[in-house]
Amino acid sequence: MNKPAQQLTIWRALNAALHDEFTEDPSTIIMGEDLTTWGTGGGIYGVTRKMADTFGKERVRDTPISEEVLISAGAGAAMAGTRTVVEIMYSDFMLLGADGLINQAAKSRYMFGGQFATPLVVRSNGGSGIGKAAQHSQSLETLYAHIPGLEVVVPGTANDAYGLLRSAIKSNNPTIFLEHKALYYDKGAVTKELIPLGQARVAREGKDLTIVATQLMTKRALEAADMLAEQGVDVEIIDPRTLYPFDMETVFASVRKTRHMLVVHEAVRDFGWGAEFISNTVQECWGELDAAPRRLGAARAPIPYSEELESAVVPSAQEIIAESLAAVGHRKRLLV
Amino acid sequence: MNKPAQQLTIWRALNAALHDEFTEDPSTIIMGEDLTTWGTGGGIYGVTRKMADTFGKERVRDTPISEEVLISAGAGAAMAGTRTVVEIMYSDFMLLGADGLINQAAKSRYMFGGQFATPLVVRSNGGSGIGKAAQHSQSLETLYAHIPGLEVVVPGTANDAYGLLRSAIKSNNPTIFLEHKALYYDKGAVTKELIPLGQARVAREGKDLTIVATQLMTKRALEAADMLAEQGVDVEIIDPRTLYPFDMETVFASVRKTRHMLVVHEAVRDFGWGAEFISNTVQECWGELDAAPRRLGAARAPIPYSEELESAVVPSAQEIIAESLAAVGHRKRLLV
Amino acid sequence: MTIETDVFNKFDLGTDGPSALELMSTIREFESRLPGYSEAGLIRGSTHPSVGMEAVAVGVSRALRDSDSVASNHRGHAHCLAKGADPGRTLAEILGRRDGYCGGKGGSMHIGVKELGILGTNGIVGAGIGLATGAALAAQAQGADNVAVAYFGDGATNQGVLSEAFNLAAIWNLPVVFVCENNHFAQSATLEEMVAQPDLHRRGEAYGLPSVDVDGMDVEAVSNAAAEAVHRARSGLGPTFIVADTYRYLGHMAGDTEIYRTVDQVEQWKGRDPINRLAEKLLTSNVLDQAQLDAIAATAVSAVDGAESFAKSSPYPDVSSAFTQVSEDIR
Amino acid sequence: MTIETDVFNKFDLGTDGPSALELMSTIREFESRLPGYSEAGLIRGSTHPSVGMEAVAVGVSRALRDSDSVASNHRGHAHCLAKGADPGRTLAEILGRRDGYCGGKGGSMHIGVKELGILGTNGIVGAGIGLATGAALAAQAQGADNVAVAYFGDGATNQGVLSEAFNLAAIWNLPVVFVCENNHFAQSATLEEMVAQPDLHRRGEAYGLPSVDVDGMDVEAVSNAAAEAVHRARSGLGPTFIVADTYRYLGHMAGDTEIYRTVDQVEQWKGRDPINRLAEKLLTSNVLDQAQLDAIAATAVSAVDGAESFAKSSPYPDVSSAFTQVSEDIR
Ligand SMILES: Cc1ncc(C[n+]2csc(CCOP(=O)(O)OP(=O)(O)O)c2C)c(N)n1
Ligand SMILES: Cc1ncc(C[n+]2csc(CCOP(=O)(O)OP(=O)(O)O)c2C)c(N)n1
Ligand SMILES: [Mg+2]
Ligand SMILES: [Mg+2]
Repeated sequence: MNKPAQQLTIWRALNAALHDEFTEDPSTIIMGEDLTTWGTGGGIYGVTRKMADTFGKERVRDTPISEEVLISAGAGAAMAGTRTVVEIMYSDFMLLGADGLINQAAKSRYMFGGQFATPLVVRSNGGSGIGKAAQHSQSLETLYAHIPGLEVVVPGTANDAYGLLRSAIKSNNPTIFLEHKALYYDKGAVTKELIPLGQARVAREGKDLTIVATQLMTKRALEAADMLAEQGVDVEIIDPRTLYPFDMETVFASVRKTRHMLVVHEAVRDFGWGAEFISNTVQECWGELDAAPRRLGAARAPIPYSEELESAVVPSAQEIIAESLAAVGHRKRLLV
Repeated sequence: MNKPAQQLTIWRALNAALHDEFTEDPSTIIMGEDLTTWGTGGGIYGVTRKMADTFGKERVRDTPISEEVLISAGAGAAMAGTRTVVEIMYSDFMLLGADGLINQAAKSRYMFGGQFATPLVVRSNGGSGIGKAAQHSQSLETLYAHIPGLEVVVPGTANDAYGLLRSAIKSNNPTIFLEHKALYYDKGAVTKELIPLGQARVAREGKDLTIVATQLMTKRALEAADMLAEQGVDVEIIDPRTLYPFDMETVFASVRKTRHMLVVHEAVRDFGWGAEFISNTVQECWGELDAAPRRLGAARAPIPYSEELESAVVPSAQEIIAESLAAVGHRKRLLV
Repeated sequence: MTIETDVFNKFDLGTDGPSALELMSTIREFESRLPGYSEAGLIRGSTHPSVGMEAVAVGVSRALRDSDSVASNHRGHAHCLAKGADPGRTLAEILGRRDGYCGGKGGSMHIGVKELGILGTNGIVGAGIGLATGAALAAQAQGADNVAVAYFGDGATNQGVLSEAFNLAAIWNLPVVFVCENNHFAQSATLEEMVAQPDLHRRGEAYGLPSVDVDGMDVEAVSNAAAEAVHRARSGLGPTFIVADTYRYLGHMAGDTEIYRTVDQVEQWKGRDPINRLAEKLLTSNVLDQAQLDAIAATAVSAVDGAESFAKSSPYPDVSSAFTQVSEDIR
Repeated sequence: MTIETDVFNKFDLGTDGPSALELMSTIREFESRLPGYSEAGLIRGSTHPSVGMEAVAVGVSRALRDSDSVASNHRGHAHCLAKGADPGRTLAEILGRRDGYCGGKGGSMHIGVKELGILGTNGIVGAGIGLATGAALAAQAQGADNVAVAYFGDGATNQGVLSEAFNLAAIWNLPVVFVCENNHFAQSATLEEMVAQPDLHRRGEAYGLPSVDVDGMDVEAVSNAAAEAVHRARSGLGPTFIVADTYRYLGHMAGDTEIYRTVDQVEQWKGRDPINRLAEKLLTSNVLDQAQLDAIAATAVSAVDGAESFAKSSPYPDVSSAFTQVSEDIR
């Protein structure tokens, strides 16, 4: 029997997922900077709160500032049979461990002919919106989605955060788990059920336009959808939740119904993951689309510091509305 | 007056570009592993041959195996006014310097409000085909094309190699210059003219299908085109040559003529740069396409070692033919 | 060629003391106001004040010229101000204003000043180390006698790039000075838990660099060590590693609960305060009298008052600027 | 708890000598044939033979169990064979055959053997260091008394990850032994030009690791140093750094012009040949007579003959395997 859903913030949902998974599986460890000594003892956004008290300092480790070895040692520990979670304080810093992720962990199963599993989760946060500027605000999920052997998870709700983090830790593949720094305090109902990787979520049903979006952009798309409804455009919103494995079937089904498509992501638009979704959809649903699919993504610019500039480079609800109208062909009714 | 074109291999063309640029601009330096002491004294593929003899050990430097600092110091030297070329032996190793490229060099102009130029070129080679296996054969150009502030150059002919390398060194932006390891010994006419970044090349004119391809895939597309011609399909081949800046206009013009499109790259198909080209084209040329654009890219797998396996994961001329026929709708006439 | 390595410009209490005191006092005043700006919502994201650590930046910078380069870290305002950055334009950047050095695009962790050779404060712990090494390489390759300084914390010494930079600088004799501000914490992590060999200078020695420990709460000591290192670098004798023992009085950044240290410890370190120590020395050696000390303190306050009103009255940047300066010739 | 750190299993010429000789001889024979395979087109890409360096892998491995982990580098066949890998399956991998340990997907630079704890030879210089550190972490976290060994060259000591791993292993007391095979070259780069402080063991010391130099051309010396280090690690006393002085007789890889060294230098090092030295010692101490030595040499040759015919007769892998084993549950 399912327990009744609880209302939790995303950081608490993540914290609960860690506690539950660490209780269930004693072969799990977690390490990262300032995990137990910062704030009230739970890392920079609280996600590891009380982990050390509960599971001890052997399994919950504060580390030096050495991202490269943290990630490669995480890969080595995972290959040696320990389910390893590495927390990287901001996902921008994961680039320091790119060799461990891309050249080692991602390839370890394949290169060695399937002998090794590498149950590594690298948890971090991406996204902008809180003034952290160019080196603490990137949305780099596309880079990892392009790498064979990696799984990429981008949860946008508390329930998804819980269910997907547990699945990510259980996965025998290396997984990049990217939280969103502006959403940690968002609340939602959490059922505490596992959510398999590779299953999109229909965040809103509608019949006129399919919007594919993740994390903060899902939220903005939902806002936009309310306003669009008033203008007679009924939007369906698909949150892929994982970029790899990716659930194109849910997108295809939606697009076949709505015949219009818009992808919105906070990652830079150019060469961002939206292009993959569009290319697949165009190839699969050619003849079932009434207009060209459109994309919104961050401008081709680093994330600036000053507030208005930061907002300007990332898609807003207003821009989503405008692009949605363009996507369904209501160019004339464009709001500004 | 132009000098007559010379027939040069790609490595020689690159070597000539370095010599000419270093002669013209004394503020240039180059550094990398085994640059002057390997082979007959020109680095792993000969590209820096006689550079040290001509320009001295101050400007042409053998380095320790320290990719991270090579790239970040390259960025620092460039910010301090020295045009810096860093040779990374294989582009897979550039990941060790991902912070220097993505968090530092790419953002230095923008973050600091336009004060600094960062004339850094990171030269390396990508691509498969010679049995170098999973960690020496990747085609990672898409990762860099996604990063605002970086330029990405992927030359496929001796003439392009020469003209683009000189432009890359002259560029005041950080540039990722990816040669192809299986093409170094390919010969071609070199006019020794600069080629601006951001200009595609029409590698073959045709009227039925636009194939967008780079490097080894351009070669295979040209082979495929000859065979397709026999079947009555007249292929136009566009080699973008630079992924950023990217010349969509040339692609649009071609697609408007042929009404059919196929992108072929050696990078992994999933989330690869082909999706960007297709998404842009679909949005711009909707209604001018007679069929869904198609993509070919490497399988979602690391590059395996054994020869037949290596060939299998990368698009072949046969696969290009098959996809071309699918793209133009001749599914029945598919060759195997 | 013989190079007189001991002929460097020693700190002179009479001539260098008053200006060092004023600069440290200005930095102290500047940095002390930051938490208030954060609380008032004037600063977004993170800002890392260096109150308590003033002697390091001020001591090091005495030996530097405008044409020398400095690569800093997340706790970098002092490095900028000591190198000559204008407090008003620096603060304007921290507040995200148009008149900030970077037009508000950078913020606290990305303050660069090209004409002063400031290659930026930096949001990536350890990253400035590579940039400074590169600036030193540029100077050497161009035959200029400029030097470069990398400032970084004890926490950054655990980033691999430092060992790579040490080695590269040592084999090439690069004109770079590596300055570690060892304030004993990396965010909430203590040095004792994060290293097994706390004599950090041994890391420099292991790669062949002359490496010295210096009292980072004594501007004179820092200044002399830095002047010698800079002199060596400028003379073609290569890199030096300086480890300055110091302490930050405030939290790592706004919102720091500081559960990782005791109030006692903070108070003990305040007993070694670099500003008080220099002021006392100037007083007891009769370089300055109390009135002059008070005047210097007042000057510092009014300099920061000026900076504050300049910064606060600077407008926010035009939104269109968000889309420019990504690449040259490419919008 | 007192731990007797001097109670480790010392190399005994009588019992350990003959098997070490045989293993070194097999590795020598195995590696010596590689250039021929490259020339014959049987090996694609790069292969890096370790002829001359046999004493290191053989000496280190005596102290290891199957459940211990080893992370190797590009010059890694000896590390695998010494850890117990079958020469036939190892060679089959190098030749890209179905019966290779990785089904021909890996090749020379990616040979992993899970049941022997071999976390792979590695194409990225320095990368094995992090993997071994992680395997040691896994052992410690699981409360197992397994240890991990990282093998890497002198060139790899300039990769930043080594300093990070040293520090992490030291503060956590990880059961890992870092083994540097200092063969004085990194591809064509000489150690003298690439480091300013050639006493590489100082790098370990700077991070708090017990660090020793050992004659890497003497299997007994390596073996004892490694046994002590492994014993320390297994007993919970933490990491050790061993620098083994050695030399490779062949070029870095097929096609190496070797313009960076003299024939004389190579010949000099051959005078310290680890196989000859051990053979002589066994002879003079009457452990083995000449006939027995000859028999060992012959056994090595026939073992490699067997491996060669096994590998050559193994079919190439099925093309469909190129698309499998990327991820679990995901084709
Ligand atoms: C690569 C990277 N890792 C982690 C962080 C988060 N972080 C910012 S400052 C800091 C502590 C730095 O300590 P230290 O180098 O000693 O400098 P201090 O703050 O003490 O001046 C950390 C962990 C970061 N910005 N960059
Ligand atoms: C990160 C990285 N950089 C460069 C190379 C190219 N490379 C392969 S082996 C080698 C030399 C390694 O020297 P060392 O570590 O001393 O090992 P040795 O070959 O001497 O055994 C180089 C530069 C690589 N494979 N990986
Ligand atoms: Mg510190
Ligand atoms: Mg070596």
